[in-house]
Amino acid sequence: MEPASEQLLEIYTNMVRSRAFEELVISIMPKGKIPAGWMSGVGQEGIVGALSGLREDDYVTYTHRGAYYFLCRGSDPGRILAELYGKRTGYCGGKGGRHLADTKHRLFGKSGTIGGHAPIAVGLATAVQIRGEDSVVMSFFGDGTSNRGTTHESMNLTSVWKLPLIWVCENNGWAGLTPSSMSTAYTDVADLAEAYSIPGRIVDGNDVLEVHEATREAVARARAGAGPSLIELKTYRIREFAEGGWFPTGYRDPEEVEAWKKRDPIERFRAVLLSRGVLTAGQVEEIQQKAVEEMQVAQKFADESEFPPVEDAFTDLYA
Amino acid sequence: MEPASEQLLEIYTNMVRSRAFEELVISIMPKGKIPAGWMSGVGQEGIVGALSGLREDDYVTYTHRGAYYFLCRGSDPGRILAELYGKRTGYCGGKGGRHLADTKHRLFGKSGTIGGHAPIAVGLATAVQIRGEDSVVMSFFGDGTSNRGTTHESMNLTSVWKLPLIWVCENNGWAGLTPSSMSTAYTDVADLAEAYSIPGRIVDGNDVLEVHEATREAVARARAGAGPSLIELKTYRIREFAEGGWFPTGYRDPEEVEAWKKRDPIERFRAVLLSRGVLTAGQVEEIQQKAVEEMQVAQKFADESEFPPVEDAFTDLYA
Amino acid sequence: MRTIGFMQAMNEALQEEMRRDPSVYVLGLGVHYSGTHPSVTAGLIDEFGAARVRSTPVSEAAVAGSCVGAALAGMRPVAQFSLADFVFCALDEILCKAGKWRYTHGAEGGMSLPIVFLETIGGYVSAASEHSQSPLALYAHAPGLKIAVPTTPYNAKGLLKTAIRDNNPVVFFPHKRLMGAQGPVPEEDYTVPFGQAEVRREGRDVTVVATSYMVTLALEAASKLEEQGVDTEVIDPLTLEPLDTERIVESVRKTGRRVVVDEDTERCGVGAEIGMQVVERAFDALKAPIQRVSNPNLPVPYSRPLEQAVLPSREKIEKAIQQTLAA
Amino acid sequence: MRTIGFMQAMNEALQEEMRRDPSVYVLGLGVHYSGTHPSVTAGLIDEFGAARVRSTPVSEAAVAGSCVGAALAGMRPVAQFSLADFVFCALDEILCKAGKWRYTHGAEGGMSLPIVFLETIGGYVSAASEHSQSPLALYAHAPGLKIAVPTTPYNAKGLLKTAIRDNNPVVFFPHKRLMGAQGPVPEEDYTVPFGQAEVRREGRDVTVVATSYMVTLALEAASKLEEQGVDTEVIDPLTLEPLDTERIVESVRKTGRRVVVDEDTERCGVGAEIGMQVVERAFDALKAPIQRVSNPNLPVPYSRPLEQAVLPSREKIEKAIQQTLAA
Ligand SMILES: Cc1ncc(C[n+]2csc(CCOP(=O)(O)OP(=O)(O)O)c2C)c(N)n1
Ligand SMILES: Cc1ncc(C[n+]2csc(CCOP(=O)(O)OP(=O)(O)O)c2C)c(N)n1
Ligand SMILES: [Mg+2]
Ligand SMILES: [Mg+2]
Repeated sequence: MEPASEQLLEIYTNMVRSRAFEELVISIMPKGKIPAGWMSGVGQEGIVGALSGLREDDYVTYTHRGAYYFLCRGSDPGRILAELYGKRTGYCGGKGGRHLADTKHRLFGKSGTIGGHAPIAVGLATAVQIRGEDSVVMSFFGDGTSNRGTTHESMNLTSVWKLPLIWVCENNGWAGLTPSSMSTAYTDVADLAEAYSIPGRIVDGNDVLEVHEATREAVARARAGAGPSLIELKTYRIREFAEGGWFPTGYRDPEEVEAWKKRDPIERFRAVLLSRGVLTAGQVEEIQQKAVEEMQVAQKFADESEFPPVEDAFTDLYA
Repeated sequence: MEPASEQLLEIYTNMVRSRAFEELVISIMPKGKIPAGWMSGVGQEGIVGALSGLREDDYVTYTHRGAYYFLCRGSDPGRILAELYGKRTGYCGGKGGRHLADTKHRLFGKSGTIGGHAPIAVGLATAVQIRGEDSVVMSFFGDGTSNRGTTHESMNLTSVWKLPLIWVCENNGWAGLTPSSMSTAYTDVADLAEAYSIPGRIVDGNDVLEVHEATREAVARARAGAGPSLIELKTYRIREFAEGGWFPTGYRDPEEVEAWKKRDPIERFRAVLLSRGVLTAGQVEEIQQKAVEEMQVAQKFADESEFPPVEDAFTDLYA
Repeated sequence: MRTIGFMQAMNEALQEEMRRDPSVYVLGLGVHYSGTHPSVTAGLIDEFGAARVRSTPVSEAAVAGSCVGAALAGMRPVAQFSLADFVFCALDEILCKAGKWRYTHGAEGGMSLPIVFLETIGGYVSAASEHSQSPLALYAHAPGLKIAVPTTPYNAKGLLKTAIRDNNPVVFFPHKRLMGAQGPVPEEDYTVPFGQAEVRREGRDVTVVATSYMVTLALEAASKLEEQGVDTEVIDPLTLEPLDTERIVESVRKTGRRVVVDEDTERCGVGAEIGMQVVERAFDALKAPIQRVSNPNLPVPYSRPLEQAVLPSREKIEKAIQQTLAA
Repeated sequence: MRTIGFMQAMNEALQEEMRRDPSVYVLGLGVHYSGTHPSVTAGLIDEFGAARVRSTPVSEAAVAGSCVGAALAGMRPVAQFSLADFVFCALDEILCKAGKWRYTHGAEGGMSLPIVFLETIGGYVSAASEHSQSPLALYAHAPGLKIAVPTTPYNAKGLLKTAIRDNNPVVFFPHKRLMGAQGPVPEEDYTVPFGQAEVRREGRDVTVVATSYMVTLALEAASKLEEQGVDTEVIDPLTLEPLDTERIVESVRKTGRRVVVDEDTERCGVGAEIGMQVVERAFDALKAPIQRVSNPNLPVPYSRPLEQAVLPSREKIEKAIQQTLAA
């Protein structure tokens, strides 16, 4: 089932907003206002298709890369950026930085160790199951993260307990400097699904509609109490591992990067929507314009926010 | 290829010796001479078939259960028992206890955490590979241990690095009080082999010849540099989780236990050997007798050995 | 008052808190067991069912981390790990996630992490180096975790209830050698507060601070020394975070001499911390250097005589007390 | 003498030891990198090939545990983990296997475990709670591990060579803020011994013991206080196990006053241990209570002003020195 036009537009808009946020961060980075790095999600905005099938009362655990999770769930880019600046108005009051959270939107925080969020996702789903609710948990992870033992322990547990959880692998072929071929015995992370006796599916991660359709099915399954699934999105990170200049470059074949740039998920989706008449050239312009404006407002908010007072360092350890 | 008669007899003898050792420990246990528990391998002696294909310069990592690894590799049961008593003549000078080692026979010690030996096996195989030797590593693990993240990280690594390692799963269907069905998403641990792109095979773990044949193939493969494999032995532990009385009983269906007793690997192999004329009734008697005598000697040795002097507590931390 | 066992006391705490609050659930290896063998979780499954009494695979990291997730979603998980030794496989989850999550991410929205991690500690049972650890300092060193170390059936039950009701992660450490203890425990609901040390024995001459099974040994030493006219005060902190430094300092101000007994390895141990806190706050009152009785930085060996040589004993505590008195 | 960077010093140590001894190999995330970006392992793969320079998956536990296995089989692995924060995923392997294996199992056969674990520590770079830890005490508390904490390119190279040649597991902790340091390093082969503290500044009034980047801050504080006529001795232990207690005690006997600076969380930290050792051995020489400057048991926050509030600073060290002088 195709999403309705309205939802298609929402998906497109969130992709554009995600990209606009990335471009904002990239433009700010040289100014030194973001003291640590940022892991850019440029090129992986197909992920929006997975997020768009979720309800407000669903939970999401997410990776170190990109802001799409936040923007799709309703977070304010101004507060995200303020957090990256270390300002008091940020979602973590400046304490978390790029290990962002937005508690109200059930985005509880990034794990500093990759693979650390997998058990947390299991716990969220356990809570849902014990209470007999029909929320689901969507847990994103990278191909590199699939090599962590916690990923496996957690997948096994979700299957044994039939938890309402959708594992979504963002397979961009690289973990830092390391190509999958150097680190990973399975070509497709979806192969793990079979091992853990759950449905697995591989989709073109840069085809947002395919992503949406596959995850929608998995969400429905989980919501109905039929247990977890694993969806693997084949995608690519266009930027370097991290923004901020502290990481080596030049380890990838530039042709590989160029080839993937041609498969830009936003451009592809735009072409589809234009050809189907869901979107007009004017709307394209307008959506882009609004996204840029939103990010300008965000930047102003972050710039004008105050740093936290020193006393804040001594609060919030215990509830 | 069938093993030669001589090797068949050796396998049979080692199975009988393993059982005799277990019976010795069981008989001693109530006397309180073994201060901690012992995990009995009664019923799992089919494992001898895997061990019998190895060379002296191969490495073995092993589980918390059974003494077959030691007896097949040439360890002295007296020194094993002395270690269980905490005597100075034990293989670890009384410091290791049931976390036994026998360095000379390349049995470097049991990990106290199950799954802890899997990365160690990877390291042994890495050493072999770097030096360009043709030793192999055989790494045993239980079905419960297959749920540990380290097992997965290690299997992935052996596959990616094409290490000379044979994973042997002793699937006895239980991890302590917990049946596999309650803890494990895969019915067959061998399913993991496919996920990690290595050959996997399921064998009747109580058919020692089948075990031998399957592992021999995998050893040959590893020795030739063709990489790791996974062999799953379907077997059963006849005794309770541990000897020593500190563990609950009565959680298994007695009929299940009885059914497996009928599939005793030693009896089955004996019948085969007798019917093939490789073994005579007289030899059966003699092998049994010798094993019992060997264990009596072992007991005497352990009984008569001294406890370590207090000073020993303060040695051996650093090399 | 009736007398019950240590494990039953813990079992009752779990049962009563699960009745009181539907968000409490337990998980761990073999917790589905419902037979008569004594166990902390025995029989819970009969009353609360498999949804709230969840038997887990041997996956300590996933189990510990799942508690963080469940707590974030409003549950109160109690994870039973049996030995603390096994939890080394889950330290990223406990030290870096449970302990730090609220501080790092929880500035708004009332985030709380009400989790109890049950980890049995201790040697003296010939279980060798990987089944005999008492890693109290490892957890005490990490921010954001509360630490309860029960010593009697009474305080085991009361502290466990407090732990379950606390909105923060609590690591709860029963000791192998105390699990068989019997003691008076009221039938009615009660709790034992965190951060209030118990004076297990009053005395004038020397203060001994001891935790867990070390309290038993310290009391034995104190009795022995009484025969020689030495009057020992024995303080049992019950929780290491929060730590009742005030009570300890008060005692040292009275006696001027202090011994701290800790089964854990000495270097950077709880003994060092309690010692330094006394130095920082009652330096002027100290008449002699503080003595530590602890494992001299060795793995715990298996063989009985070796284990005795490494771990604290009544005799070693006596000797330390005599030394501090002689100084 | 030529001047080189801290990372290059480490890189040279690896290169020279790999040339010297074919059993040395390195493994870790991204160690196959051979470009010009500064890195501890850059370019090694060009000389030694992929068999001895092994890029690993993100599988810290398997990587750390594999070092134990390889060492048992006679190799000398050097595992590069980048941040110490990531190694919480492998603590069972390092604390319970590497640290205890020889003691538990190695009574015969000459078992040794020559392993180096490289773990970068430290805050002061706005990396937030899970990328800023300095878990020195966590390792110091565990038996069987040696601990090297380099502070200059010179001692980084020399200590790393000693670590690689040592027959025991060594945890080697460079600091993020020292990685960019430049300093004189000889061309010829040399080592820096374990267990010998360096007196980084001689002084009569007060002894400051500091490790890692804290030495830099302590030296700054000492310079500042010199203007006020305070003569500070700054001792850099270089290794925490073995620890040169003698040198520290000797200094305290001279000055009678001591401050210990430690970036790690304070409770059960290295500061507590060094403090207690001084109390135990030089109680009579102490003219004032020992002062600790360390993280007051909080996760490291991201935002600069908050991070400054939590971590030691030059100003806090100055204040502590002044306080101990005033006491
Ligand atoms: C346990 C752990 N090890 C290493 C790191 C450092 N690290 C951060 S992201 C990353 C690569 C992750 O690769 P992948 O999961 O494929 O995500 P991607 O960056 O490709 O989106 C690594 C190694 C970490 N954060 N945690
Ligand atoms: C990390 C860890 N968790 C728990 C334990 C306790 N434990 C010892 S053996 C065992 C069951 C193992 O099951 P399996 O691997 O199937 O081996 P089996 O006992 O059936 O031979 C458990 C849970 C342990 N030793 N280590
Ligand atoms: Mg990736
Ligand atoms: Mg089993």
